[in-house]
Parts: sequence; C-alpha cells; structure tokens
Amino acid sequence: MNMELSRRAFLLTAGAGVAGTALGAFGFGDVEAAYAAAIRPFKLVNTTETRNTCTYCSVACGIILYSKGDLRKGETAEITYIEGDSDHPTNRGTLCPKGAALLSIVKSKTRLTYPMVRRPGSDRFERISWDEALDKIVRVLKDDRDKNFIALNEAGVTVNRWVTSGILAASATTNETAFATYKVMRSTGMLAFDNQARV
Amino acid sequence: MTSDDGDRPYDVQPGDDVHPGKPVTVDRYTVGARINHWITAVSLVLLALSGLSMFHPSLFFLTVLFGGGQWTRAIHPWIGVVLFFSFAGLFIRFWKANLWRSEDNTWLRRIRDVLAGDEEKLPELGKYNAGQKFVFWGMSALIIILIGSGIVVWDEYFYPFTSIEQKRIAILVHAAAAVVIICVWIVHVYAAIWVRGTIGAMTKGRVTGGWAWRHHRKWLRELVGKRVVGKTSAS
Amino acid sequence: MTNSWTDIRNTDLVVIMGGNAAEAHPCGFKWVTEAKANRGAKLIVVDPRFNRSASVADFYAPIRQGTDIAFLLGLINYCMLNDKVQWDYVKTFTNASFLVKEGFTYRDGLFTGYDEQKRDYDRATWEYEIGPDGYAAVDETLQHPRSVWTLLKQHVAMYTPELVERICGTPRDKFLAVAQMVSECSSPTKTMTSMYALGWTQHSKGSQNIRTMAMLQLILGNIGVRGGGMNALRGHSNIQGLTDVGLLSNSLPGYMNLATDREPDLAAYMSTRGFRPLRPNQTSYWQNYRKFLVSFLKSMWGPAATAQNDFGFDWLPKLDVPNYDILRAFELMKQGKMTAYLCQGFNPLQAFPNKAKLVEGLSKLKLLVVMDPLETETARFWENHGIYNDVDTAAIQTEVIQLPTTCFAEDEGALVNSGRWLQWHWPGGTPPGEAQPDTWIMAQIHLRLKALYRTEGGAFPDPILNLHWPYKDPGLPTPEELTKEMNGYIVADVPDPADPAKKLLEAGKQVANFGQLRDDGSTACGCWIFAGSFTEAGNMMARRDNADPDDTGAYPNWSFSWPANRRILYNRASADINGKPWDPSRKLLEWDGQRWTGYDVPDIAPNAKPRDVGPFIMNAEGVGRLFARGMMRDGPFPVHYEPFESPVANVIAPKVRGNPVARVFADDFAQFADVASPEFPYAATSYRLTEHFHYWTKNNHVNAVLQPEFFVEISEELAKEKGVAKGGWVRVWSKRGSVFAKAVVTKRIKPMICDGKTIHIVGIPIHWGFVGAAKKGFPANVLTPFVGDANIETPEFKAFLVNLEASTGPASV
Amino acid sequence: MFPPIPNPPVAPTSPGFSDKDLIRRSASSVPAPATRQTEVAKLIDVSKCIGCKACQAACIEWNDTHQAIGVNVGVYDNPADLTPEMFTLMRFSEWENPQTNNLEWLIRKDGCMHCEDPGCLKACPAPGAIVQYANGIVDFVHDNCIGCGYCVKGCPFDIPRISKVDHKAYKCTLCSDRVAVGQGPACQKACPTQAIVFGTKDEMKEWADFRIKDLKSRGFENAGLYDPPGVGGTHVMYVLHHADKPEIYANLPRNPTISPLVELWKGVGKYVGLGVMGLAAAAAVVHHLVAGANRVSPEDEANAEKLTEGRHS
Repeated sequence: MNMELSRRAFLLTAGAGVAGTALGAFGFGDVEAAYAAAIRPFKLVNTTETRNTCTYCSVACGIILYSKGDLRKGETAEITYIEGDSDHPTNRGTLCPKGAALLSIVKSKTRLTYPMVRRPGSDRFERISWDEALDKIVRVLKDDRDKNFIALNEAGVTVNRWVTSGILAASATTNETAFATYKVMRSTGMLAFDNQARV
Repeated sequence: MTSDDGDRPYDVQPGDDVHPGKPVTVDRYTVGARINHWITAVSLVLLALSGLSMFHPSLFFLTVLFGGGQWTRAIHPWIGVVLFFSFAGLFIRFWKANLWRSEDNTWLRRIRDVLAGDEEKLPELGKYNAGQKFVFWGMSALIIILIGSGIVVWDEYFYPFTSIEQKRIAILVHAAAAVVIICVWIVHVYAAIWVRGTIGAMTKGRVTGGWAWRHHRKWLRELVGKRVVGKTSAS
Repeated sequence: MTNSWTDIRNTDLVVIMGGNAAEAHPCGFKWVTEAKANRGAKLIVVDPRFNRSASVADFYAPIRQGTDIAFLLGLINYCMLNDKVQWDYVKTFTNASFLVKEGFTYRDGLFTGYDEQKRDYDRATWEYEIGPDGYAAVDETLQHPRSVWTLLKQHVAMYTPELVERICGTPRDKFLAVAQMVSECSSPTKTMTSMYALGWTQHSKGSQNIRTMAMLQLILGNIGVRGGGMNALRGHSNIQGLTDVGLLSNSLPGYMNLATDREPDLAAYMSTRGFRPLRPNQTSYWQNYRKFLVSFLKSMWGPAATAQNDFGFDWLPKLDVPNYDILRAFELMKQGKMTAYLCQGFNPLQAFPNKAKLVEGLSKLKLLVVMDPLETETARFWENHGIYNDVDTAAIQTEVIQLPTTCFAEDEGALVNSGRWLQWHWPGGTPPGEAQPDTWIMAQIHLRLKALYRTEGGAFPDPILNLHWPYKDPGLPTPEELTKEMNGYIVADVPDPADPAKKLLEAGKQVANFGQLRDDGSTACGCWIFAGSFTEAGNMMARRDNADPDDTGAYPNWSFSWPANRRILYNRASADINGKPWDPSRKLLEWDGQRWTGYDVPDIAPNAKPRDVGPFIMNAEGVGRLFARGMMRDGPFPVHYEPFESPVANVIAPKVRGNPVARVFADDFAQFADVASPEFPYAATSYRLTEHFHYWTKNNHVNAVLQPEFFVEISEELAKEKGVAKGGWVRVWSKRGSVFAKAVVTKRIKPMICDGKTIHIVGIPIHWGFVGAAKKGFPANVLTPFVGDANIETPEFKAFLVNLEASTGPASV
Repeated sequence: MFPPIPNPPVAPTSPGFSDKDLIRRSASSVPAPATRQTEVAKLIDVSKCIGCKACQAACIEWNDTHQAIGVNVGVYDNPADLTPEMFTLMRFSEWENPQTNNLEWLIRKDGCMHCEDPGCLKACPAPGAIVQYANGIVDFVHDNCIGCGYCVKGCPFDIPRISKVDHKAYKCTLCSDRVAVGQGPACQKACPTQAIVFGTKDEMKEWADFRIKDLKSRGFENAGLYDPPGVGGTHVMYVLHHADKPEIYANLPRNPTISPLVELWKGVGKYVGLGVMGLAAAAAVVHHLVAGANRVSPEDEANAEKLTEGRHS
C-alpha cells in the first residue's frame, strides 16, 4: 500500500526560485541508445522498492530500500542500495552522512547473527541456541523475582514492585516493540525500566 | 703523458690494435664495448617507440609492440633505467677518446668538405671526429636530462616528491629532450650507414686499414706506432 | 517539538542554543536554510564552539557551557525593560496576571522551603492564591506585588548584560546584538523558533534551561504559532515514541505516571489527579485522566481488569523513590543490589557517565542480556582491550548473553519523529543468520515466564498470568496487532444515551479518537495519545499523501501526528483573544463565528468560543506558565546554577554548589572536581559529530572513513600554552578517568573571560570505543561526572572539568 | 526550495546519452556530427554547505568505492585528500574576515569541475580514455586508460588520482549513470541543505542568481558565481560568499586555465616534435642521394698496407 503514492511529488508545489528542473528533457532521444562504454548500467534496474525510515535521528527521514527479491512475495530479499525518498516532506530525498551510508550498517561486518553466551570468567563468546538462551534468561529473571519481589512495603501498603532486575529499553525500535516490551516488563512489577531519552 | 699535444700519446684505447696484411684489419671495439653499445641501442629504440606512442596520438598504435598502453606506460621508465646504466658503461669506455682536440675545430670549419666526403681536405683525425664527439656528448647530456625529468613524472614511485607544476615542466622538458635525442640518433645511424665500412666496427669489432686511413688516420698511425696508451690490449 | 521540522520554514528567526542542528540533524536543518533563503529569516547560534550550525549562521555568540539560564534570563530581562513583550498574548495566554501565595520568596539562589539535608524543597508556597470563588486570583493589570509578572520582573532584574558577560563569558556587545534580534520577535507578525537538544538537557538543570526559553517564547508570543515554538530536536528515532509509550521507570503510556507508596489505591491515586480547572471554563484536559488510565489497564489485563479489582491498578508497581532511572540502576549494580539487566539495543557502557563505575556495576551482575543488531562495548565489557578496556576478564563472573536482533531495514512498524509524526515503515530485507525481531524476543520471554509461573508458582504471578495476550501467534505478535491495541478498541457496546436502541460504540471496533475513551472498562487503549492512529478507516500512520495546501508545512495527510493528528501544539494561541490570527500571512486557525477553521486540528473544541477557553488545555489554568508552581523540583522560576564541576564559583549564590536539589549519590560527590579546581582547570564539554551516530556508526566502514579517529578540540591559545601540535596526541583526564586523543587545534574555539578569569574550553566528541570498524579510541564517558538533572536525571555531559597535556599517545603507555 | 528530482526508476530505462553523444574524445576525434545536448550542471552553494560529508558518503555508496580508513591529522577533512576511491571531499578553511573580524568556517566540496575545456582530456595520450559527452559531462573510460597520469598534469584543479591497484585514473563521473536516466548525481540527492543542486546549466545559473541576491542582502556584497571562463566554464559551479577571493576556499584557483606548459606540450609541441624528427630523417635521405655513399678507396687500403709494412704484431 505504501507504493501507491504517485511520484508527482513536489514538482507541483515547487517552492521559491525556478519551477523544477528540466532534467527529464535533456538528451533523451533515441530509445535504443546503449549505455556508453564509460557509463555503468543503472544499478537499480529491476530491484524492489520498500519505503522505510532512517534508523538514526528523530528527523526520521524517508528512505527507500532497493533489494533483490521481494519479501511481499515471500521471497528472501537482499538489500542492494538505500537512498532518500524524494516524496518525503521532511527530507525531500536528502540524507545526512549517516543516512547516506545506511547500506553499510545493514551489511556491517559486525552485525550479530547468532545468540552467544559468555560464561562467568570466560574470555570469549560461544554460540548457543535461542531456546537455551531464552530459558537461561527466564530462569534467572524468575528466580530473582521470586526471591526479591516486594508485595507490601514497611507500612503494609501493596506496592508489588521488583527492583533487583532491570531493563534498558531500546531507542531504535518501533512503538509496537516498545508496547510489547512495556506489557511484558511492567507486568512483572519491574521498576528499573528506562530508555535512552536522556542521551 | 706529459709531452705536448704534437707527440703526446693519443686516444688509442684498450683493445685497439692493427693487424698488417692484405687488407690490413684494425680492431676498433672489444666484445664488451659492442655488447654494451647494442644494449644501449636497443633500449634507446624501445624508449623512442614507447615514448612516441604516448607522445602523439597518431603513434599510439605503437603500444601494441609492448602489449598495450598499460604495459607501455609501465615498461618505458624501466627501459630508461637500463639505458641510463648501459650508456654509463659506454661513457666510461669512450669519454677520454671524445675529449675535444684542436683538429676538431678545423674539421668543423670544413664541414662542407665533410658532407661532400672530401676527406683529403680534412685534417688527420684520431679515433673520433667532431661529429662523433658531438653525438657522444649530446647523448650523454640528453640522457641525463631524460632520466632526470623522467623520474619526476614517474608517478608510480615518485609522485609525492614534486608539485604538479614541476611535473608539467618536467614532462615538457622530457618530451623536448626526447625529440632532440631521436634526431641525434638519426644523425648517428645515418652516419654509420653513409660512411661505408663503419657498421662492421660495432658488429665484428673490426674495420679495414683503408677505413681507418681514410677516416681516422692519426689514430691508425698511432696504432702502427705501437704506442699503446692505457695498456692491456686484446692482442 | 511543539511544531514540526517542516514548519521551521515559516520562521523569521531561528535561535540554535543548547543544540547543534546542522551537526546532529542535517536534514531537519534544511528547513532553517529554507527559511533563510525564502523568508529572509536570520539564524543565531549561541554555543561554546563555533560549530557547523554557526558556519551558516547570521550571528554567532560564544557562551560558557552550563550558563544558558543566565543568558536567557538576561534576554527576558532585556525584553521586559525595553517593552519588547507581546502584551496581548502575555495577558491572555500566560499566567502573568495570576497571584502567588503569600510567603513565597527567593533569596541567594534558593526559594522558600529548602531542606539542605534532603536536598529538596517543601514546595507548599509555590502556588497561586486561590480566591473565594475557588479559582486562582488574578490581577489583569499585572501590577499586584505578588502577580507572577511582578515577581518575574524582580527575579530577572539582576541579569543585566554585565552580569551575563560575567557569568557566560559572552561579550556584552554580542549579547546585546542577540537580545536586540530576539526582542524584535515580540511583534505579533514576527516569530522566533527555538531549536535545542542535548546541549540543554544534559545539565544538572537541563529542564530549567528549556523552561527558561519557553518562558521567553511565551513573552514574545511565539508558542502555538507557525514558525515558532519550542522545538526539541530529539535524539534517536524512535526515542520520542519510546517516551510516548512510557518506557521510563515512573511512567505509564501517554505521559501518565505510576503510583507512589503514598497512593495505596486507585481512589487515592486519582485524588491528586483531579485537575479541576484553576480558572472558569477551562478545558483542563487531564480531567479525562481516569478514562485514559482505565483504558490503559484494560489493554494490559483485558477481561481480568474489572471494576472490582480497580482494573488491575495494584498489578502495577508503586514507586518508593521518584524514579528508578538508569543512573540509579547502575548505582544499585555497583552496590551489588542488581541480579539481571537487559539491554534492548543501546550501549550503556558508552552512553552513561563514569565508565569505570559502569564496568564495576556490570561486573557485579549475575546476568547481562544484550539484544542488538550490532556488536557493542557493553556486550564485551568483560573483554580486555588494553588501555581501552583494561579489565580482569577472569575475575568477572557476570554471565553475558548476546542476542542478535533485526534492524530497521528488516522490521515493520511506526516510529515517532521529533514533530510527533507516527510514520509507518516496511521491511525490505531478510535478517542475517538467526537474527529475530525484538517483539519475538519479548513474547518468548513472557510466554516462558508465564509457563514457569503456571508450573512452579512463585511471587505474585497474577499480573503475569493475567496479562492480556490476544495475538494470533502468541509467540510473535504482529506490529499491526500491537499498534491497534495502542490506538484503542471498544471492549463492550456502549448504547447511545439519546436512543438506547442505537449503539454509541460497538464492541470490537477501533476507537476513532481519545474522545471515545471511557473509564468504566468499556474501552481499552494502550497509549491514549496514539488514539486515532489506527482506526476503522485503517492505518493512518501509513498515509503518504504529501500534499500541503497553501504550503503551510503542515502536510495534514502525511502519516499521523499525535495528538489527534494535530501538527502544531497549542495552535489556538496562533490567534488573538477574538480568534483572529496574530499574523494573517501565517494563519493557522481562525474563529469564523461558529467554529475554528484553518490548517490544523484545533486543540480546543472546534466550537469552543475564543474568549472562553484558553489554549493551554493540558494546564488546569488554561494558560502558559511563567511561574511553574510546584511542577519543577528546583523552582517555579529558573535560577542560574553552575555545573557541579565548574571553573568558577556561582557569582549570584556562591554558597550553592551545582543544582541544589539534583540527586547525587555519596560516592559520586567524592569524584567531582572542586569548584575552580587548579587540578582540573579546563571546562570540557562532550558532543556528537555529524559523521557519526552515537556508538553505532563505528560499525560502519563509510562513517569510519569520514571521521576515523577519536580527537578533542582545543583553541590555538591553549594548544600554544600546552605545546600541543595540530594532529598531535594529547592526554585528557578528569577526576574519573584518563584518555588519549588526537588534537584538533582550531580557531573555532576561543578562550573566554568569566568573572575576570580566562576559561579554556576542551571539546570532546563521544563516538569511539573498542569495537567496530573505526580506529580504537576512548569514549567521552571515561571522563564525565555521574550526576543528572534535578527533574529527569539526564546526565551532566555538557559541562565538567578536565586537565590536558601534550602526549606521545597510547602506544607509549 | 529547489524541487527534488523524483525517485529513481527501477524499470529498465534507456540512457539519455551514449557513445554517439561525444563532443570530445582524448587523443582521437569524434565521429561528426557531434550535436550538442542540453548542458547539465551541478551547483554547489558554499554558503549553504554545513560540511556534513553526506556527499562523500553517498558518493562512496553509489560508486561502490572502498576508501581505506585513515587517521585524524588535526582537521575535519577526511580522508585528507582526494583518492582513487574518494571522488569528492569537503575541504574546511577557518578564515577570519578582516572587515568584520568574524570567523568564517568556509567549507568547499572539492571534486571534478567537468570543465567545458577539460585539461585532463587535452593531456590524455590514450585514445578514448577521456571523453566529454554532449551534455558537458567529462568521463574517464577505464578500459582505455593507460595510467600515465598525464590527466593529473593537465587538470587545473588537481582532481584525477591514479589507482595503485589497477593503475587507472579515477575522478567524479558526475554520476553519468544516474544522469543518463534523468537523475542527479548521488551527492546532490543526498545533500541535506540542498547546498548541491543539479539541473540544466541555465537553470543552475538562474538558481545561483536567486541565491546570490539573498547573500548580498546579508552583507556579502562580493557574493557571486564561480564558473571560470579560463576553462570555458564548468559543469560544476560554486556560489561563493566571497567570489572576489576564491583562494580562501582551500585554494580554489582564481582564474584556472589549462597550464601553458601543457598547452605547449600537447599543442604545437607534438607537431613540431614530429616535424623536427621527420626533417632529420629526410635530410639524411636527401644527403645520401646527393652525396652518395662515402666509400673507402683501394688507395686508402694501399696506404694502410704501406703504413703497416714490416711491422709484425
């Protein structure tokens, strides 16, 4: 549904100064023309476009992900290029040096790919299965909660709090992730529950 | 070698010798000298060809001789290095015999006779005439200019050491010097062809007595006079 | 932001102070350069460094970090003295005319009710005088000795240009030039916008920095108008959203807050949240608090939340201290009082003050869980990296689990931008390896925890067992399911009071707006301010119509803006008391005799008569507050306080150290450099660079190319004094740690004269660490002090003390 | 605001210009008739530039270059200079304005200017290694490049760089692949403040006037357009707040021209050179025809024998 918006974009509502570039007008003559020896074939041809939002600052620039393969068709998709979305009111297709290099963060050599565990005193991470990892985590959390949960304070008031374990919520996740996190964590009575709003 | 110009030992060089007989043969260049010369000659030709291919578009086709433009660009300076050292060898061998002499001035004054081939009107000459000396010193000077300016524009190794303006001057000088050295080379080669019997000197190493008598009589007399200077002959 | 990025194009004057928009928000900054190019707008930058924003500014004034309040109160003083006040606005839309209780006083930097032991105030006197009619007493003439206006005038009188120069180091003429330009915006047809960020928040009095500018903006009549407002640039996308959804220790979604021990039940809790209007006819929107709260509780516990059990009110934890912010969390870790800590993204080892203390804290945990798409220092805090992270690995008994998550390009959902736009995005790539979305991880933790409580029982399992979990695949709630919950839905039919045969609300449907929410349990809503974002009409956040009628910059049909798709908050204030726009050329709303018309969704009822209802509907007064009552822990008026680590004593209150009510843990006080310490003579500040984003882009080869190596910035004067060469190594140390850095020696930083003393500034970017593609380097938090803002605990990263010397670099150690 | 160029096409599109749209070709001639297309240009408004380096990041990502990670040398310029992997570079200058005593942080995006009269192309000895398209773009054809570095010496702006890896010359292509499908270059697309805009050269001049008016209104009375006539104008132009002092912008040349040395070398030089060599050869031939061979006569041999008589070696 995000693709339907026509590309007329802002050319209709051009701001001050000249009324849009005549780029489309120049050169285009012979439809059969082949790329010149020096000119690389246009690399976005036959890629799939997906509208997304830059992950960095709260300007939240519109971006377009170009991928080989289409998730909407149930295919695996490899992102091959990322560029600003010219239709976006805020950034108008522009991006900052971080945004312009988004592709290299998606493909960073230091992306995490498997659950890992560093055992007490060890000097390295070892691979571990998701089940093992999640069970470990939940075990520790429950044992701690059962041990340190405070139902009543000294005054006998029901306070139902748990302050010996905590979570630092993400800042780059969606509202939806935030809400799921809120439900899961608050329902345990956890209070040491913060985010990065401050830094 | 303290006596005055008239009878002081002349520019007979190691390996020069005369063999009486019919005809008389004269050893002019040793094997070493000849190998040295031909390495130099081949490098110079290759340099000229590769250089010219990058000098004027109409000659770019010459790069095929070297396996294409990239190879031409890469090899040219290395051949230059070979030429430089090879020519240095020749220089050490021949510089003394190429020192300027009074008769060279006379020879130059009578350049018309030289061109007309009237040797009899010329003074008796030692191992080299003024023309050859001119070629020798010309080559020496030009090769130094070329190697110097060449290094300045040898970007692969020397890019950081000079400014772009200096490189521009260098490449202009390099091109100019190259043109001149090619002309000198033409004179050199033509002279060898025109004066029959010369080429043998650099191939067999020998010339006939008659050739020596005609073109370098003073040198021949000295050889005959067995007053070999510098010692260790090939005899 | 009260306004939006695209609205900045409408301004006449941009003041960038307490931020560096060009550096940290380049694409938003575009609207500043547009305002300049198209409206002839001017840009003023006030900052310790001549920064990237200053490079395109019309006027730059230097200021010593941590003295913004003095500068801003100086501006307010200038406006009041020179009659540069938008009187109609101040009289009708602010509490200038309100009378303050007898007994309220201010002396030597302290207000009435200070308790030095508690480092806190009894704020009883910080209130309005309530008249016999039960409403706050006012004096329309503003002349009353206890009117807010009179008190403010007295309060700011001391902040003369001379005092500003003495405190801030801003040359008098430069201050006056700024004051002159700013004061021009008191005209109803000239607006100024304030763009600020962490440069104001990261101080022990960060909230008051911002509040002071907000007061100035009220006096100039610039709140609620196009091209005006208080515009927090905000940091990460989606930190606005995380805050909206209330992921803070003391918050509930939609800016409601958790109960404290003093509020044993729902009744007691609500009693302090009645918010009855303080003036006649005012909206006081928080009167609906109970509807929002009950609807939230219904979304948490669904059918299990009933009137009988106060809708599960007791299933929420209560606070025994104001908050369990992350500074307190690390303090507790250090004291060995924490067992497990989960980091969902983020990299606290780099991001919070005093790295040494952070390492000590993490080392005392039983379990640390890091969920992240990328390698972080936090996940490897136990790994020895020589001088960059010199820890005794074998001695650290913390078990660390590192979980790979998807990144933005691989997940779906909404992010809230600085302008409160909820923008939906779609996944474009397949995640690498076994990376999983955070929603899956959270669901797995919940399901496993619930299973254990079912089988083993344990401490108070009710809130976990009863948590409403209505998702098609319980193991992976979809973004759509979750966002529809936040928008809110109708739980039970509500008959139409007019005609019981008809249904006012029909069970199972999405609510259309928060106006439909009810406090009887018949509606559920996860985050009331998001109501309207996913209605029966579909996903409003996915709307992509970029049409903008009359180029106002509103883009009303682009995504969804909370609340109620309102693009400019307090927009009622864009028109005068009669509902006529202050500036017809910048009309936003207008009263046409029947209703409010214009380009935005009015924040008051569309048919509420202009003279009746004030624009500041979230305030019980209905007007903007120049006097904050007891809402701020550190005073109803802002006061200049020095940073805890300051190169000079506070000239207006020499006895006061830092912010008198800021929370400081005992051990940390011992780790502060003394005021004007000869040991640590230089005033340091930390900041971001445009080439990097926090500690993520170290992992990005391209950004590492653009800014490869940790450096500090110093003036040519300091470099000369210390024999530091451009590009040479320096060692910088504070009372908490020491770093090596390359030196960028620049004309853009100049020594300042404060109270007769030469102050050298040391600028310290924050982006380096021991993992990633960039060169190994030190994070700035090796140096920074462990103290936060008095109201919201934002660490004081912007002003601290260091010493510096030329060095041969880390290799030599 | 300069209206954004719509998002790129993903459907196959035929290029707007190609090999038959060349107006210049190094060390060779172009097949006539070379008809001129609408000239394009990139306008860099230095007064709007915040030095964020988005252009550099976008350039790397679009052109898939692999610039190595360097070190900090005491300035914001990174990498420290243009490289075969970094086609554009922000150059930062801290300048104290003597009139106002104000510090000005001048930030100029350096890179190929796409000269109307390109010195690189003039100097290039390899046929077709450097071409100029009918829309003004000057492009390097790497298949034909021999890596001689003559383009470096020919360029008045010190732009081309020779790769140590494949020994070929690299520089900004003005994203010819993007322009070919009606897009602007990657740097222009990214530029957050639209300090970089792209369009036809006429539009760019018009836009520049609009910007210069604004600058003059702010007291920059010497604001102006940098479109140096010495190289026939450029297809990358600057708006400068101090157009009277281009050199304060990290040594932007005041009046760039192709160096007279290069003109001499690549102009008359190469013809004179060939001529001289030709003459020398011809002279030899003529002389031989006139004078004939210089032969040793029997008398000479006889004299030699006489001279050597009785001497035994």
